[in-house]
Amino acid sequence: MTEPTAALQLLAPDGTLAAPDERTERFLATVDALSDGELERFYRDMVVIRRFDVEAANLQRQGEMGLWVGSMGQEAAQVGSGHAARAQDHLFPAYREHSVGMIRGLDVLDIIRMLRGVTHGGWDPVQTGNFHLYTLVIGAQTLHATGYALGIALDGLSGTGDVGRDQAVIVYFGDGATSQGDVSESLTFAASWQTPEVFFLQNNQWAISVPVSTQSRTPLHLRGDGFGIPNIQIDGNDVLASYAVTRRMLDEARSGGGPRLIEAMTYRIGAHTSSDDPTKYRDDAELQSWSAKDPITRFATWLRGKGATDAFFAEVAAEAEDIAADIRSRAVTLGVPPATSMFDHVYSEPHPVMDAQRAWLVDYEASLEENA
Amino acid sequence: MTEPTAALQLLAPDGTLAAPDERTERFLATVDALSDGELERFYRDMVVIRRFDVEAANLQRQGEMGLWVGSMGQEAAQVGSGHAARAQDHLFPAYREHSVGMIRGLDVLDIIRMLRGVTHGGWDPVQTGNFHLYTLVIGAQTLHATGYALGIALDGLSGTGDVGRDQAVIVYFGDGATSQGDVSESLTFAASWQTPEVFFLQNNQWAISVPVSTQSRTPLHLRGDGFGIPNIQIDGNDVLASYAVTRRMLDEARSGGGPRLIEAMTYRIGAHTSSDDPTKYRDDAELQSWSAKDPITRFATWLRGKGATDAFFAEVAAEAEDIAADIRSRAVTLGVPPATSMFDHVYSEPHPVMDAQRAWLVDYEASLEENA
Amino acid sequence: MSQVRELPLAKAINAGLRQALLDDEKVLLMGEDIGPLGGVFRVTEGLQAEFGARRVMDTPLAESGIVGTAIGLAMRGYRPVCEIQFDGFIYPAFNQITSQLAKLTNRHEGALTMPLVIRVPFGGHIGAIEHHQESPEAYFAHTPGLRVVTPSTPHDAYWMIQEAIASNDPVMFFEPKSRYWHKGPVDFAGSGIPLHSSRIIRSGTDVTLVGYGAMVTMLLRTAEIAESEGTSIEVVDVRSLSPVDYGPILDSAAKTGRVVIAAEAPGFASVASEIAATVAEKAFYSLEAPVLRVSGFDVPFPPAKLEAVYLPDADRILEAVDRAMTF
Amino acid sequence: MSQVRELPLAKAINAGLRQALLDDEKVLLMGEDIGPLGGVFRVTEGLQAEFGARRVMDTPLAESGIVGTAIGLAMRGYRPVCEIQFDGFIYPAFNQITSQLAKLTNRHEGALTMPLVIRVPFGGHIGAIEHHQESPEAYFAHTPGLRVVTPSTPHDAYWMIQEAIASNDPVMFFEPKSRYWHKGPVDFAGSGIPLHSSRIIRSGTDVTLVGYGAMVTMLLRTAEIAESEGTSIEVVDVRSLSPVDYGPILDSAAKTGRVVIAAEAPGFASVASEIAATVAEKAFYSLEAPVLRVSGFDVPFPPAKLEAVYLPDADRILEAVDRAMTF
Ligand SMILES: Cc1ncc(C[n+]2csc(CCOP(=O)(O)OP(=O)(O)O)c2C)c(N)n1
Ligand SMILES: Cc1ncc(C[n+]2csc(CCOP(=O)(O)OP(=O)(O)O)c2C)c(N)n1
Ligand SMILES: [Mg+2]
Ligand SMILES: [Mg+2]
Repeated sequence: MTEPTAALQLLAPDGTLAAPDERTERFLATVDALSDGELERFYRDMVVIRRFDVEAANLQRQGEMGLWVGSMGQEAAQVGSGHAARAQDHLFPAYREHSVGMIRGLDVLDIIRMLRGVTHGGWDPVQTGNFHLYTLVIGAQTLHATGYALGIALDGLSGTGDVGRDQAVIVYFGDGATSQGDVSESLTFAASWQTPEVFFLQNNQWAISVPVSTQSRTPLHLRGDGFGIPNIQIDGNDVLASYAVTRRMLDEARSGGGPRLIEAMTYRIGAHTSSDDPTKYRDDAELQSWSAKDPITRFATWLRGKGATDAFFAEVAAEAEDIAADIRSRAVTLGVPPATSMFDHVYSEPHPVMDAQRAWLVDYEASLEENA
Repeated sequence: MTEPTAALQLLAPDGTLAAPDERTERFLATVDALSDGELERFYRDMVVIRRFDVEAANLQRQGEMGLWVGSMGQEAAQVGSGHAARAQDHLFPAYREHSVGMIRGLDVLDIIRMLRGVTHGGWDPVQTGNFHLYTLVIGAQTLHATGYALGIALDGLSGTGDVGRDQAVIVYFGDGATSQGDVSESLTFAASWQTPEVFFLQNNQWAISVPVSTQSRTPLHLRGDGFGIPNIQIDGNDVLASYAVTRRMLDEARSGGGPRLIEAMTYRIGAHTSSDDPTKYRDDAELQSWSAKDPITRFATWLRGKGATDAFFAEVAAEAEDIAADIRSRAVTLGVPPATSMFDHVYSEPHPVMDAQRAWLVDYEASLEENA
Repeated sequence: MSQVRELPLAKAINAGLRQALLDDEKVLLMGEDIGPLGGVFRVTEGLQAEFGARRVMDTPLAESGIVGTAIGLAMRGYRPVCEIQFDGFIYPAFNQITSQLAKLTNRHEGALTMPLVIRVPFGGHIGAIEHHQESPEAYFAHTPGLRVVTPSTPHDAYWMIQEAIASNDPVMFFEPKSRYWHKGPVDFAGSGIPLHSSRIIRSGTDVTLVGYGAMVTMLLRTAEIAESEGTSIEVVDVRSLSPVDYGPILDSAAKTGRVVIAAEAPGFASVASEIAATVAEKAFYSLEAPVLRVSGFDVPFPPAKLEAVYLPDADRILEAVDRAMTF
Repeated sequence: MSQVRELPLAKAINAGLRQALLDDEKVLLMGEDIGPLGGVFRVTEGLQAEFGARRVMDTPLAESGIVGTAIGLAMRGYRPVCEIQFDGFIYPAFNQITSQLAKLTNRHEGALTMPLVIRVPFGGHIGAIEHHQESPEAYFAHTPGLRVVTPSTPHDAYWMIQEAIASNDPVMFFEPKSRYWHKGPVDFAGSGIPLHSSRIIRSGTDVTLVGYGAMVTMLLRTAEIAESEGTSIEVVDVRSLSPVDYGPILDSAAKTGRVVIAAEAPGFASVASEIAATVAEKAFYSLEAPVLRVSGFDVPFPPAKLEAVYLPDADRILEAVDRAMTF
């Protein structure tokens, strides 16, 4: 079996950039090509989404949402890969990739709307930079992504050699998801069809209370070997590695190179969701060791080294506050959908049962009014 | 990714035994340990099952069975692995492993009974040397095998170091089955639990009309790497390799070494089933090239070289004829199960609906009698 | 000039699929062995040769993968038609069908549609082994978000498969496999038929027989026998299992006052149960006898040698007709 | 000395599981997050600590794998109890449940038994996100070879989970999750209750209300209101969905002549349809009004903010009661 190689890292926890070697140099080149503005954007997005996460958690505690699903600790994996996708790409998230949605133009209030019980998602991927809906059934989205990627190939919109036009798909899933049959089937179909697709696996070490060691005793990126899919393991708390590797793999995929698999080693700093109690299954030491590898801190250190000013950091902090405040104010005023809306989109064409049940409900509610 | 190594072969198509090298020697040692009687038994079983296959196909053509599922061409993979299993082992077949059943003590008429529409299987694995029922839903049996193997471990009946007592499981599946989610999930669970289990993949190059290249572009034994399961590819038309490798892998598994995966490269010489027409999807050249690698011919050549006499070969041929004749005579006289038997085993404990519907059917059929 | 031709049901579906492939380049066929082999029932015979392997695709062997990737293709604007090889092999795709396919339009609040058809040969009478003779339609009829239909004649099959493919909603298309080889007239000039319409295919006055798929032929045969014994039978071909077009069924019930529903599937919590419950409720005052059901027994489909006992035949349906008449 | 204690339903199941683990060393629990976490609803809390990780196992994240390997363990002589984390996540296991678990005893002609329990928290009223409030029981009730039950009280839950584990046949055990935290008396000295018995839990004379799971509480509440408005209501807790114990239901129907069935699940081709069809058939002469059904609408379970509209409540059931009374 392949000897697991160490996770690719460009930016160490202490904020120092890796020296070029045959493994890192091509990726460092991709990093060099980034403008200061783009780098600052990475930082800004990580800070904003973490602040958003805190605000949303508060809203949940205050009863404004039934559930909150946090992403704290995974900002680098998500922001790096999210920026790596080109405008024409399609992104299929699991349910934790809030920053990726934000990067693509999703109003993150839509996520709150969903977790507040107002929608089941409800955004239109065409309007959100091809950021598709969340999928809550573990792994199911990987097959959708693979079919979508096949569609791109059938349309002749990949493999033309024009990276500015060729499209690719990136699909997000977790370490626990790798055990679902659907994920293996998507690897099978993607390899068989050589789809323009990157499988982005966030190994945050846990599937709720189950450690990744229960899912697999071998590094998960090696799963790719078994299906004939080139793969690499990266430090998922290194936004530069996440960006550079995903950028390259997406371009290889869009250029007709077939699917790729990236395993981003990261950690879920918070609870699985607001309903979860991690103290029941993991110890503080583990949490501490991962906090020491925080993605934002290390990137801030590096940016400072590159000359980022206090003013810049203050600006970003202020912007994060504004966004959080804006989310709060809009969240608490979210309305309730009309009762009959539950019949409106079950089918896209007329359906007698929908019509009959909608009509019944309207009459029934009117009758309640009268009796009231 | 691992570089695919050539399939392990001990006996070449021309019947010459491989020279010892670091890959073959340990397996050649296992072969050396075989008595002439055992070797003759391998030959006998391959010949008998092929003759059985021909007889069953005739019975089907003559309308004595709705369907026949042949195993011609795969005798070496099956007979070698079947004999490799120890008495205490459990075998979970797909639906083509007739010789394995025969080796374990199954009356192969039970297979005809099933394909004639008299039963859905119906044999008791306890009475057939732990040869379990066929499973027609592709891949489903791999999970049963993995759960069964976990049960062995929980019983403390593996890993004690006594290969004469320690139990293991061998599960059979095909190249097409590797695409089913259940098969990947069984690899995941087996690796997670380190079950005493050998996954025996018969790659006969086709899934009905679909070539293995549609299922995977990479050698299928490498699937094991992705799940952390040691694996090897063997020449599946070499009964010695099939025996020696399976024997060793089963012993490693039973001794607590965890699961193993064997990919046996072979070929389905006949049609997928009697309903199939291979001329629609594969060409004669391929068939010829594989016929030249016939498992029985090469083994006969080798046995002759070791001194097997014409008398022996004549004996085996005669025995095969007798068995075929016996099967035919018993097959054509198979009865029809009583109508009410369909209610007898749906549940193992009393069930009011079964009682009511059985009673209704009895009365109803009686009333038909009267009116008749 | 007439455009009526005699075709077996399988060839009628083949012709309908071919027409759909011609009419809309977004239509794709995918499944196991549908390419060079033309499907184990030859329903897709010749289509890969004519339209190429990009539009008629042999997939890896995984039903969840077939439906799941077809969903992605539908998101991309394609109109995939998936073939499931046999009724008993649709279950691996159940999660993708119920929790994804059936819910995605709703989840998107209409921002996308799911024009996806799943073809399933179903039912018994072919003497096959386990998993090859089942009738799983109830699982899908019970699932909101799916449309479920089944034709009983070559003409209906030719038109309904095209309506199903033209629908922007997911359609489960159940093909009565025991009828695949039976010929019937197909009017190619016809203007098609609504996807969700039941039909009175034989009129009578004493008892209404309700059924779908292969059972329809059995009901017509039963009606002949009953007629010869002096009982006048009306027969309704349900055709659409979700939604059910109750109009003709209730009209007939009002007329005869006696209704017998027959289906191959196990009767418990089945489509037959739904129709029986609804007819009993809506035709409460016109019923002169309880609505009776004749179904497969509530056991796994038995070995082929017993299928004739398991499957409702004319005698069993007549027994129910007699009970309805003498109630 | 009395052995009655007040327990919430979740703790009653926990106590029943614990008793089963104590009574038979072949009993195993397996599922996602049932170990250190004790399950997302804490139903298995403390059991891994007490019985060890070999008898209370956290599995990899795959429902088909959980049920499929549990089948293998049952073949080996174990009595696995699988937890499916939420109703909406059972579909990946559907193939193993319908084509394997439900059929294996039959396929073996009784040579082996399948003592396997699948626990499924089901139903709404908890304000959760998509896939977390569904009622999939009809899929399993329609499948021959399975036994399907659901308790509505802590006492029934404590005993029925033990009966389910003691059964040598596969049992789908649906737990009304909105009742998990509600307390009720559990008589630990009781001799248990038959696994498949429905029960008249409130007697009345005008209308019979039939339901199961969390709906039972709603029916009792409805009965109180109706009583106060002068209508006398009898309430039947079905408890067993396959087989259904029709005795008490038909007795009550004969007595009141008016039957209303309520369930959270979509109504079309549901367990409610089956009960309605059978009551309408068997109680044909005693019915003074059609059997009415009040169900979840035939749409995917809506966002939490609309669950109160989607789920049948006292008002909707009363509306049906009025229709039954004034029919
Ligand atoms: C099919 C299915 N089974 C179970 C669940 C319940 N569940 C929700 S999240 C989760 C763990 C997922 O772990 P992982 O894939 O690692 O993603 P993470 O939550 O760590 O980001 C589980 C078991 C589900 N959503 N879908
Ligand atoms: C779930 C499922 N889907 C489809 C089928 C129909 N089918 C029967 S055998 C077969 C091909 C299996 O190929 P492989 O696994 O290579 O085994 P082989 O027949 O070549 O021995 C198919 C598609 C099935 N039995 N089960
Ligand atoms: Mg995780
Ligand atoms: Mg094969």
